[in-house]
Amino acid sequence: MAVEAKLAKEIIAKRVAMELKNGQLVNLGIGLPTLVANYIPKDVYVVLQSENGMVGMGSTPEQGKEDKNITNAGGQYVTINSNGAYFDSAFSFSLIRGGHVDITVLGALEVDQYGNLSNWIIPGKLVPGMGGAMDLVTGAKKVIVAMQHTAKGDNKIKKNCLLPLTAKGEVDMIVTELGVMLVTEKGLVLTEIHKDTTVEEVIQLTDAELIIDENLKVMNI
Amino acid sequence: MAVEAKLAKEIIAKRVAMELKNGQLVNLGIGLPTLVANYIPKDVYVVLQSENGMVGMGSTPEQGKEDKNITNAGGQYVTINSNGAYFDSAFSFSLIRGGHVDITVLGALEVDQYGNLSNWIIPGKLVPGMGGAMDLVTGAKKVIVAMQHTAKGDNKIKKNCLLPLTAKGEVDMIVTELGVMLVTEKGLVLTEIHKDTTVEEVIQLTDAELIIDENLKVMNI
Amino acid sequence: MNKVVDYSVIKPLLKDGLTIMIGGFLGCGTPEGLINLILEMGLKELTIIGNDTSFVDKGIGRLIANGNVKKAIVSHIGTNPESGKQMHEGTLEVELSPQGTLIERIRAGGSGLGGVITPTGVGTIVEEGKEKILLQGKEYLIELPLRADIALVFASKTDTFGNAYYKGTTKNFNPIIALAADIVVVETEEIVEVGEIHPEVVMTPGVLVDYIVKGDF
Amino acid sequence: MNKVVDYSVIKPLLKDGLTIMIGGFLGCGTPEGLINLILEMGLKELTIIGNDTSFVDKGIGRLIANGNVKKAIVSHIGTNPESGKQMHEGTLEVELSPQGTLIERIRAGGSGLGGVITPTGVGTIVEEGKEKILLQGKEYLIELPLRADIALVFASKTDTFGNAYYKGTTKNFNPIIALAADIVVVETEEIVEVGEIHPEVVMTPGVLVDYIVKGDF
Repeated sequence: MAVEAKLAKEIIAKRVAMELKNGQLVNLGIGLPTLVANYIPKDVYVVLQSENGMVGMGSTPEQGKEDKNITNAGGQYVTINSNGAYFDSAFSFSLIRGGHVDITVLGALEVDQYGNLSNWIIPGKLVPGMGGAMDLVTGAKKVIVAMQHTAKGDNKIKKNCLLPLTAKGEVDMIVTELGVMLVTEKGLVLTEIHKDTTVEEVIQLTDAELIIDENLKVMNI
Repeated sequence: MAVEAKLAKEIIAKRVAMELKNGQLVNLGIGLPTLVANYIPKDVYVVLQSENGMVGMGSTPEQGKEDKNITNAGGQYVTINSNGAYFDSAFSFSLIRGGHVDITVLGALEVDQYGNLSNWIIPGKLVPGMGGAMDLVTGAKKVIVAMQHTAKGDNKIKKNCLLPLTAKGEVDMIVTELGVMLVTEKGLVLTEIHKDTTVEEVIQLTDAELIIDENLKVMNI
Repeated sequence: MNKVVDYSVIKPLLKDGLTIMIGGFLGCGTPEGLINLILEMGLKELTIIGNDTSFVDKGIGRLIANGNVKKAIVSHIGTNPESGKQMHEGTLEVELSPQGTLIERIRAGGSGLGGVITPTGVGTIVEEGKEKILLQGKEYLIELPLRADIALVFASKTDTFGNAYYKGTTKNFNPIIALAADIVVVETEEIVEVGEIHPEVVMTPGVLVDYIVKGDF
Repeated sequence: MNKVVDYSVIKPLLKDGLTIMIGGFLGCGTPEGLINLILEMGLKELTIIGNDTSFVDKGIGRLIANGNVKKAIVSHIGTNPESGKQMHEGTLEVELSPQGTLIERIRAGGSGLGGVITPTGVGTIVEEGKEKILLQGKEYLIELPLRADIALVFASKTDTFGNAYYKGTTKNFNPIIALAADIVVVETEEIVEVGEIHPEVVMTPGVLVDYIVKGDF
C-alpha cells in the first residue's frame, strides 16, 4: 500500500479522531496531530488544550479577524470557544503534568515496542528542543503517536529507539496509515490494519516485533 | 516602668510603624501587629498584604457595609484599596516565601538573642498551629517581633527559646514597650529605650544577654 | 454531560473514611451546603484537608465539632476550641503543615510534582521525619504532595460547563484543590450560562469540574 | 514613587552580561519595544531565559539573530534557524529545559522554593548531571530554580501603580517571570489610572513592578 502523504495523513487523523470521547481534554501537537480536529465526530464534544495557555481552543479565525493576543502553541492565530479559559504557563503545565489532559497526540521521529518515544532531537543535525512534549507525554493519561509508518524509506517503529528519548515507556497507542498498534505488557500489538495493506506488509515495514491481535480488524475509517 | 497593656501596645505599634518605608509590602500579624496600621506616618505609603489572598488591604468596613467575600487572615471583614489585588493561597505564599514581602510584624511567645522565634505552640497546653507564620518569618526580608516585654511576670526575651521554634535565626528586630533590640552577628543589641525606663530595668527584664549600643537612643515616639 | 445536579447526586459520592479537601479560609469561601450534607449524612472517620478548622459553627469547624473527622491536615486549629480538645483527648489526629507548605503540597498533588522543596520549617519540629536536602548551599525540607478522593469547592459564580469564578478572598484554597482530587464538586452561589464568565476571569476551567450544585445554605 | 518612565530610564539598567527573563511564547506577549532597546544598545553576552527563541524577526529571536545572546535557557529553538546555526558554530550556548519544568523552575526562583521535583525528563538525556530522587516509589528529577537580574514583561494593560493585566495567550511566562527577577520592567500597550483594573483581574500586583513603560513598537 503506497499512498501519498496527504492521504496518509488523512487516514491517520481520521482514525485518531475515533479515539476521542465526550468531555475529554485533548492536546493535539503541531503538524499532523492538528488535523485530527477536522475529523472529530459530530456527536463527540472534546475540549482542546493549547499548552501556551488556553483550554477550549476554537477554529482558525477568518482572515482579517485574527487577534494578535490569541495564538496556539505553534504561534498561529486561533480563537477560543465560549466555554474556554486562558491561563499562564505554570497553570497550563499543572493541567498537563497533573494528569488532567486525557489524550495527547504527537508526532514521532521514532517510537519503539516498549512505548519509548523520540521526537525532539537528532544530535548534531536537528535540535528543535522538546518544548512541551516531554511534559505532555509524561503527564497525559493516554499518549497517541500519530505519524506516517515510514519516513524516506526508514522504518520509524523500532525495537528500541536509537535517538534520545522524549519519555520512557509512556506511549499507549501508535496510529499510522497502515494500522493501529497498542503498547501492552506483552509487547506491541497490531490491532487494526488498513484495508489496502496486509499483515505481511506491516510486519515488513516495522522494525519492532509485532504481535498480531487475534481479533485483528480493518480500520473503520 | 509599669504601663497598662493598652498603652504598652500603643507604644509598640507606634515604634514599629516608624520602620515602614514608602512603597514597601508589609504583612501585619493578628493582634498587636494589626495596630501598627493606625500609626503609619501620613507621608509613608505602604501596601498591606493579607496572606489569605490580597495585597492593598484597606481599613475595616463601616458597619452594614461588610462584604462576606472580603476578609483578612483573622477572618474579619476588611476592604481593599483601589490599587489592590486578590489571589489564591499559592500565589499569596509565592509572594511571602519568595521574599517579596519587605516587612512582617508578628507577636511572640518567646524570642531569643539568636533571632529564634517561638509563637505557634506550647506543647500539651496550647496548639493553635503555625498558620502562615513559619512562611512569613522564613520569607520576609525583615522580621520584626512586636510584643510586650514580659508576660505575666515572665521574661519573653530569652538566651535560648525553650518552646518549639517558628523559625531559626530569622528575627531581625524586637520592639517592646521598653525599647528596641536588633539581632546582630555580635548578639542582641539594645539600640533604643523608652524615656520612662532605664537600661538597668531593661536588662533585668531580659533573659538574653543584651549589648548596649554605644549610641543608645530614647524611642522617638 | 450535564454537570449541574442536586445535592442528592453528590450524596452517594460521600462515604465514611474518605479524604476530602475543602476550600475556605476561616470559613470564608467554604461550601456550607456540602458541609450540611456531610452533617446530615453523619459521615465518620473523614480525613479533611483544608487551611484551618475554622470556628465551631462555621465551615470545616462544624465537621470537627460534630465528630465527623478522624484526621485534619491543616495549618491552624486555634480558632476552634473543639479541635484542640479532641486532639488532646486523642479522638482527632491533627497534622499541622505551614500554610505556604500546605497549599504547595496540594498544588504539587494536582500538578504531577513529586514534592515541594521548601525552606519553611527547617530547624523546627516541622522537619521531624522528613527528608532534608542541601541545594546550592541551602537546606530545605522535602514535603510530600497531597491529593484527595473528593474536593469540595466553593465558587461565587459558575457556568453550566463548570468554569468557576471566585470573588475577593474566597479564592484561597479553592482553585488549587480543584486540581488535586479524583472528583471535584463545585458548590456555587450563582449558576450562569456558558459564555457569561469571560475566559479571562475563569480561575478553574470547567474541564476540572465533575459536578456543580447551586448553593443552598 | 512614579513608576511610569521612558525607555531612557530603562537603558542604564540594561548591561552586557546580564541574565534577562523575557515574556512571550513564539513572540506572542513579548515586549518588542524593550527588545528594540537592547538591539539599539548592542548589548553583548546576555543570558536570556524565556520559553523559546521565537522567529528570527520576532521577540527573543531578534536578539539571537543580532548576536546579543551568549546563552539561552529555553524549551524550544526549532522555529529560529539562527539559534541552531549559532549553537553548532559554538557561539551560542543553549540549555534546553522542558517547558513545564522551565516555567516551574522560574516559579520556584520567584517563590523561595529550592527546586522542582518533576517526573518530566526521567529516563531521557534531560536527567544528565541532575540529582534524582525516589519519593513514594516513583523516580523524579530535581531541577534547580531560575532567577534573573531583570525581567522584561509584556502586559496588555497596566495601571500607574504597576498592576498588570494580560490578554488572551499573552500571559504565558509574563506573570511568572515578574516574580523571579531583581528588577521588573513592564512594557504595556495601555497605561490606565489606578482603579481601572479591578482587583479580581490583576495578574501581577503592582508591588512586584519597578518600572512601567508605554510600549512603542
